[in-house]
Amino acid sequence: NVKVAFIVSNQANESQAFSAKEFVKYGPDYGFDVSTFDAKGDTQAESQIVTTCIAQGFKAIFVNPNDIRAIVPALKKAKEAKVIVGMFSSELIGADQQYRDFAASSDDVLGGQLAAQQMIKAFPNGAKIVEIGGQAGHNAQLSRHDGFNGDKGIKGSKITVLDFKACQQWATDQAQAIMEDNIVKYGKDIQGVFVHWDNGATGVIQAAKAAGLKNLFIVGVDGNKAGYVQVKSGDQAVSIAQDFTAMAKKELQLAKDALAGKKANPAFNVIPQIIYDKASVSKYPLPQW
Amino acid sequence: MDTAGSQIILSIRDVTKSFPGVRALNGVSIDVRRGMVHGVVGENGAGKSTLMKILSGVYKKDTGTIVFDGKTIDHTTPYESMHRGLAIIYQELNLVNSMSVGENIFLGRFKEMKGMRGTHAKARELLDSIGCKVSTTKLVSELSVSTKQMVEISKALSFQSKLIIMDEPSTSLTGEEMSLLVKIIHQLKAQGISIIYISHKLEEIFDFCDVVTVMRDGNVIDTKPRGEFTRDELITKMVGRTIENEYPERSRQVGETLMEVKGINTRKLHDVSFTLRKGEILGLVGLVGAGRTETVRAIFGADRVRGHKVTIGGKPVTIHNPKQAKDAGLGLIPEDRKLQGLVLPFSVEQNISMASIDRFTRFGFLIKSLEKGIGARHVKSLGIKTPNTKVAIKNLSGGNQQKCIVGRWMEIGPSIFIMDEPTKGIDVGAKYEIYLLMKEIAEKGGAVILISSELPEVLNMSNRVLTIYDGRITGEFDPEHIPADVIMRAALGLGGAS
Amino acid sequence: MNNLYRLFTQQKAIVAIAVILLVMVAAGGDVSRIFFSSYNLLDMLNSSTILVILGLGVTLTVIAGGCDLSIGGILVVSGILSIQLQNFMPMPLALVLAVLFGTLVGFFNGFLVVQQKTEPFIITLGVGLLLTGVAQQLSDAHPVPANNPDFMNISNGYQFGDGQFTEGHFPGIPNLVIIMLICFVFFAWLIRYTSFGRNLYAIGGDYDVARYSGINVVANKWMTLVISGTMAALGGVLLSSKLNTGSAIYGDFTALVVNCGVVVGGTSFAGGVGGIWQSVLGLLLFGLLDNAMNVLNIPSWYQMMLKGTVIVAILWMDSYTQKRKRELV
Amino acid sequence: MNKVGFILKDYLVLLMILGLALVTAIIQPKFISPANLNNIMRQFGPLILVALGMTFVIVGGFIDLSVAGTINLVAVVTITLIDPLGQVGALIAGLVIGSICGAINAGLILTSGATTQAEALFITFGMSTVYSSLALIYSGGSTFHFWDLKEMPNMFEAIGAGSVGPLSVSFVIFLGALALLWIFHTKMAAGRAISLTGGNKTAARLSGVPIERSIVLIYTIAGFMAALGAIVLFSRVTTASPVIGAGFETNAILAVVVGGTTLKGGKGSVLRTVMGVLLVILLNNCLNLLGVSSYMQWAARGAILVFAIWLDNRKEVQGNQL
Ligand SMILES: Nc1ncnc2c1ncn2[C@@H]1O[C@H](COP(=O)(O)OP(=O)(O)OP(=O)(O)O)[C@@H](O)[C@H]1O
Ligand SMILES: Nc1ncnc2c1ncn2[C@@H]1O[C@H](COP(=O)(O)OP(=O)(O)OP(=O)(O)O)[C@@H](O)[C@H]1O
Ligand SMILES: [Mg+2]
Ligand SMILES: [Mg+2]
Repeated sequence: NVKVAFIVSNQANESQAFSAKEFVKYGPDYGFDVSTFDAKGDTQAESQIVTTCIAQGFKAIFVNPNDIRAIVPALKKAKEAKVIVGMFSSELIGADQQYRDFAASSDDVLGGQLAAQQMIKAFPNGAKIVEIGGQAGHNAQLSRHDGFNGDKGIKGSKITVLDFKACQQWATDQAQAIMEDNIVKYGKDIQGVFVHWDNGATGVIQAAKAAGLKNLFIVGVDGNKAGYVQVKSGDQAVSIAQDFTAMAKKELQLAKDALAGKKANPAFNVIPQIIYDKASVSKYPLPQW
Repeated sequence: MDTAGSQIILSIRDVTKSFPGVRALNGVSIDVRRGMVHGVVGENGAGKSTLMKILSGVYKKDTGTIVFDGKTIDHTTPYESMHRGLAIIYQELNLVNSMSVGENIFLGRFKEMKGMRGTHAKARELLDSIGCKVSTTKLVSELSVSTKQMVEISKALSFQSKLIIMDEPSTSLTGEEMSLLVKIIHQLKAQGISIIYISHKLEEIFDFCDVVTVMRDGNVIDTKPRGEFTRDELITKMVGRTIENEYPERSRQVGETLMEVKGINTRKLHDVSFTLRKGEILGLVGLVGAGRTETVRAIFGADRVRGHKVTIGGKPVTIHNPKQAKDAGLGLIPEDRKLQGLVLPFSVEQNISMASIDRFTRFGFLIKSLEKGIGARHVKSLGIKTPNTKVAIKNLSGGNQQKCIVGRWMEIGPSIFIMDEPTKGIDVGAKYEIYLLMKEIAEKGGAVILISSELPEVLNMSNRVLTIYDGRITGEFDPEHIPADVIMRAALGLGGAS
Repeated sequence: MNNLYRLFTQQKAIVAIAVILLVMVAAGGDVSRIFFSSYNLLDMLNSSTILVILGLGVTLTVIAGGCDLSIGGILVVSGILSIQLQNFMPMPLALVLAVLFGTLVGFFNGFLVVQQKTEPFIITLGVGLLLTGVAQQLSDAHPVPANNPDFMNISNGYQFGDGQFTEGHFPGIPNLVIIMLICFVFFAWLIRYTSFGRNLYAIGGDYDVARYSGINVVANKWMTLVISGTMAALGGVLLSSKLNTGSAIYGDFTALVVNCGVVVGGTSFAGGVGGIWQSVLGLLLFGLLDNAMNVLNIPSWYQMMLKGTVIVAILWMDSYTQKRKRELV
Repeated sequence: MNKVGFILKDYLVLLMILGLALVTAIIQPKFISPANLNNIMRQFGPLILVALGMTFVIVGGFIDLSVAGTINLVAVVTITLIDPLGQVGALIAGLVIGSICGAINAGLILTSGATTQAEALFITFGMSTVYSSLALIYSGGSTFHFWDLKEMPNMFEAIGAGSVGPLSVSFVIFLGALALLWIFHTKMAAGRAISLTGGNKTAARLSGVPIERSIVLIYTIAGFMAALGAIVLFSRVTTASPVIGAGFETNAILAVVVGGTTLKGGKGSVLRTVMGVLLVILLNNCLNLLGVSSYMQWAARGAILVFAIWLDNRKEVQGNQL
C-alpha cells in the first residue's frame, strides 16, 4: 500500500477525530496506508508537520488547515517535493490554489448560506435573530458567518440580526453564556438563532429552556449526533449536516487518481450538505460522531 | 585623642523618619569627623539601622538636612551615595548568593573592572589585603556566614570611600577575623577614612571607637569621645536604666541525663555524639562553619539525616522532621531570623503563636481569643516593642523580631531548647532577658543547647561546653573552671581535650 | 563518573536530547534514515527558530527574576501590523514599525512590572490577553494575507543554496536559521560580556542587594522587558513572513511554551541562574521531540502525554537535584 | 491614613464592581432586571468553584495550571460513569478522580522538593497536558451527551439548571463550598497552616507546622474543586467534551489575583476570590449587554484586568513604600 498522511488541524475537535478514523478505515480500499498527524490547533505546528511529512516521503497528504493562508508556504514546499496535496474540508483561495491538487469540502460558506435560506424559509415576513459564532478567527467560523450574512445569505431578506458574537473556543458553555446575555437583552424579541455548530446549539437550547423561551428557531451546522438528536427532539429546528465519510472517500479517490497521473477535474469538489429538519431527519441514520 | 580638631565629613541635622505606627527617628543630629571611628550604640529599635539606611539612600528621610563631604544630600539613591564615597555594610548580609565572590565584590561595576578577568584579579587583591583566602570564583551560597561577612567588608573597601558605615559587622565573625577587622579599621583610619561603627558588643566600642553616640527610641541621647564614657554610664544611657550584671548567675541544678545523641554522620559531621542533662545549659563552641548548626539541625529533623540515634528521657525517639522534634519536646531558634524564623507578612501575634497552634485548636478549629492571649502574654513578658500585636512583624526591629521567635517557643515550653545565635543583633537589655529565660528553662528541669559566636556569652551561660572542630567533637569542658584559652584551642582543633 | 552525574543532573535538556537521538538511531530503518536526513534536520532547526528567537528575549527577563507571558500577544499584533502597514508604506518601514510596536509594549510591561512593582507573571498574562483582543479587533478575527513575495522570502528564503531539496544536493541555509544564529550570538555576548548582562544575574539573584550595590535595577530590569517585547515582535514579523499571513490565533500556544522551554533548559524562574544557550537547548528539545514523535508516527494524544511527561520529568529532576543537597526547604 | 483611603485601597475591586454595575445599569436598564441577576448568578457556575480551589494554592505560595486538564478528565469520565455506577456513584467517582489528580500534583511537588511557585507552575503545566491527553484518549475525542445515557440524569440536570427557591442549584453549591472553605481557611488550624506555608515555608517548617500536609491539602482541594467545577460545567451544558476545561486555569488565576490575593503567598481569602470572579463575570455581562463586539470585549477585558491588578498592586506598594 502507498503511504499517505492526513493532517488535521485539531484532533481534539470531534469532527476531525471522526474524519481521521474514516481515513484510516477506508484508506486500504483505495490502496493507501493512512497515517494521521495532529497540529493541535497550532498554525505553526501544522506547517511544520507538512514539512515533516515531506521528509518522511509520504506520496500524498490531505490537509485540514487551521488557517488556509498560513499553510500555503508549507504546501509550496510539498509541491516542490512533488507530493500530492489534497485540501480536506477547506479550499485555498485564488492563486494559492496552484499549491494543491484537489480539494474536497462541504463549503462552509455554503453552509452559512443554507442556514440563512432555512431561516428565510421559516420567516418569510422577517424575524429578529441572533448569531453566535464559533471560535473567533477559525476558518469555519469566518466562512459560516460570511455565508450567512452575505449575498446568498440573509442579505436583502427581512431577517434582522440583533446581535453577533463569536466564542473564544468552540465551547458549549461560552455559547450558552452569550445566549443567556442575549435573552436578557432582547428577551422575547428573539425569534431565531443561528449558531455555528451543533454542540454550541446544545448550550443555546439550555439557555432558552432555563429562560422559558419556547419556539425559538435554532439553526446549527455540523449534523453530528448532537444536532441529529436535537433536531429529532424538536429542540433545534435545523442542522446543516456535513458528510465527512463522503469527504474522506472523495479525497482518497482523488489521490488515487492523481497518483495514476489523472488530474482532478474539477479540482474543488463540493461535498453536498444535508439538511436535517424535523421532517427529514428520521430518514437518515444516527451519525457516528 | 584629638576628637574635635578634624574636619566634619558628615553632618546630620534634625532628621526624622516615621514608619506606619512608629516614629523611628525623632530629630537626630550627629556629626562625624574625618578619620574617626564613630561608634553608635543603642537598644534594639533605637533607630540605628534606619538612620544608616537613610544615609545610604535606601529610605527617604521625612525632614532634616544631611551634609556629606560639603554637599547637601536631599534624595539620594544607593548608587549615588556609593559614588559620592559613602559605603555601607548592612546589618543583614547583602550578597547575591547565586554569584561568585569576585562578582559580588564588584557588583554593578563589571565595566569598570574591564570584564570578568579584571573582576577576579582585583577581587583577589582586595581579599588578600584583608587576609581572606576564599577563592574568588566560589559561589557565595557555598560560603560560611563569616566568610560572607569578610566578602562584604571587602566590597565596602573596594569603593574609594570617604565614609564607611558598618552596621553590626561583627555578629558572625570569629575572633581571628575580628582582629583582622580591627586591623583594617585602623588602616582605614590612618588613611583619613571615617567609619560609623554600630555594634551591641561594648568591648568593641571601647576597643577602637573614638567617639560614641548613644541612641534610644529614635533620639540621640549623647555623643561623647569614648574616653568620657564609662561602661556603666553607656549601658545606662542605652537602656534608660542601670544593669547590674551582663550575665545572670549560672544555674546549678544539673540532674540526670535528659537526651542522648549518638552518631550523627553527614558529609560534614563525623560521629557526633553527646549527652544533655536536665537543668543544664550546654554550649557548643566552634568556628563559624565548624558544624554546630548542622548538628542541631540534624537533631531537630530539619535536614535529611539518617542513621543517628536520639533518646530522650531514656526512650528512643525518631525525629525526621521539625514537627516530630516539637512533639518530642524540642524547640529551635534558627540562626537566620529573616529566612528561617519569621513569616514577614504576618502579624506579631500570628508569628508568636505559630508553633503552638495545637494549643488553641479545639476539634481542628482555632480559638482566636486564646491566640490573642498568647500573643499579648509574650509581648508583655519579653518586653517586645510594638504598637500592638496585630502589626506585621516585618515592621519590628531585628531584636524585637528575635524576641517574638523566643516567645513562639516559650509558649510551647520545650524541655530541650536549642538556641542558634539567639542574641545575634540583640541589645544588652534584651540579651539579659533572654539569658534569664534560658536559665528559667533549665531550672524548671529542661535543658538548653546554646550556640553563639560570642565566646563570653557561651562561657558565662553554659554549665558545660563542647568544642566542635571540622565536624568532630574535640572536647568537653567545664567553663567555670577551665580557662577560655584552653577551650579556644580545642575549638581551633589544636588538641587539649579534658 | 562524577562528571557524568553532573551532566545528568545539571544539563537535563542535553541528556533528553541525547536520549531522543539514541531512540531515533535505535529505531533504525526508514525512521532513522528520514529523521537524520539533512532535509529533516535542517527543517527541524528551521521550525524551532522563531520560538528560539522569542526565548532569547524571555531568557533575559527570567534571569533578571521576572518573566514575560505577553509575548504571544505581542507576536500576533506585530505580525498583523507588519502586513497591514505595508498597505501604507514601504515594506522595510512597515517591518521596523511592527517591531517597534513590540518595543513599546515591552516598555509598558516594564513600567508595570518594574516601576509599578506588579507581579510579572500575572500582569504580563493580562497584557497578553489584552493584545490578543487588540489583534482580533485589528484583523476582524480574520487571517490577514500578505501579497508581497519579498516579504514571504524573508523567512522562507535560503542563503548559500537554492532551497531545493533533492538527494545529495545541499539546499542552503534557511534565512531564519541565519537570523536566529545572529540573534543567538548577540545575546550570548550580551549576557556574558557586558555589564548589562552581568547586572541581570545580580538583579535576579537578589533584587535588593543589587539595588543596594548601586546597580540601576529599575532601568536594567525594565530593559529586559523592552528587549523581550522587541524580540517577540521580531518573532511575530518573521512568523507572519513564514506563514505569509498574520492572524490573531498564532500566539495561543507561544507564551507558556517559550517560558517553559526556557525553564526546561535550565534558566530558573527563581532568577539569577541560567543562560542563553541553555534556553536554546530547552527550546530545541521541544522541536526535536515534536519532530521525532511525528517521524515515529506516535498518535497525537499519546504525543501530548509524552511531551507533558518529559516536561514534568525534567522539571522534577531539576527541583530534586537542587533540593537534595541538604534540606527540604 | 484616612478612612476613605483605607476603603479605597482595601476594597478597590468592590468599588470597581459597583462602578461597572452602575454605569451599565444606567446605559442598559435591563442590567438590573431579575432575569439578568439570575443570569449572573448562573454564570458564577463552574468558574467560581475552580477559583475557590485555586485560592488555596495561591495562598499556600504555589500555583496550579493543571485544573484545565483535571476538568477535561473529570468531565468525560464522570459522564460515562453515570450509566454503570448510577448518578451518585459517578458524582463521587468524579470528585475522587479530581482529588487524585490534585494529590498527584502534590506528590510530584513534594517528592521533588520543589518549594517555589515557578517550579510548581511548569510541573502543573506539564501535568495539565498529561491529564488532558488522558481525557482525549479515554473519550476518543468524542463529546458525550446526556441523551446518550440510558436515562436522563435528573440529579445532574438539577445541578445544571435547577433552582432552590430563587437561587440556582449551582449557586447554592457555590455558597456551600464558599462557607466551608472560608471556615476552613480562617477558623481551622489546617487553614492557618496553609497560610503560614505560603508566608514562609522554611520558618513554618522549622516551627513544626506541617507544610507537607499543607501542600497535599492545597492541591487536593484544588483538584476536588476543579472536579466539582467540571461537574457543574457539564451539567450546565448537558454535554462533556475532552476539551471542555480549556482556559479555566488562566481565568481562575486571574480571578483570584484580581480579587486581591497576592501571588507571593500567605495573604488572601476566598471572599476576595468571590469578588474577583464577580468582577470577571460582570465585565462579560456588562460588555455583552452594552453590545460591545466580542473582539473589543477581549481587549477591554484584558485592559480592565491589567488595570485591576495594577490598582490592587498599588496599595501594596504604597503600604511598603518608605
Ligand atoms: N521597614 C520598616 N517598616 C516599619 N517600621 C520599621 C521599618 N524598619 C524599622 N522600623 C521601625 O523603626 C524602628 C527603628 O528600627 P531600626 O531597625 O533602625 O533599629 P535598630 O536600632 O537598628 O535596632 P537593632 O539593634 O535591633 O538592629 C523600630 O521600631 C522598627 O520597628
Ligand atoms: N552551601 C550552603 N548553602 C546555604 N547555606 C549554607 C551553605 N553552607 C552553609 N550554609 C549555612 O551556613 C551555616 C553553617 O553551618 P554549619 O553547621 O556548617 O556551621 P556552624 O558551626 O553552625 O557555623 P555558623 O556559625 O556559621 O552557624 C548553616 O546553617 C547553613 O545553613
Ligand atoms: Mg539594626
Ligand atoms: Mg550556625
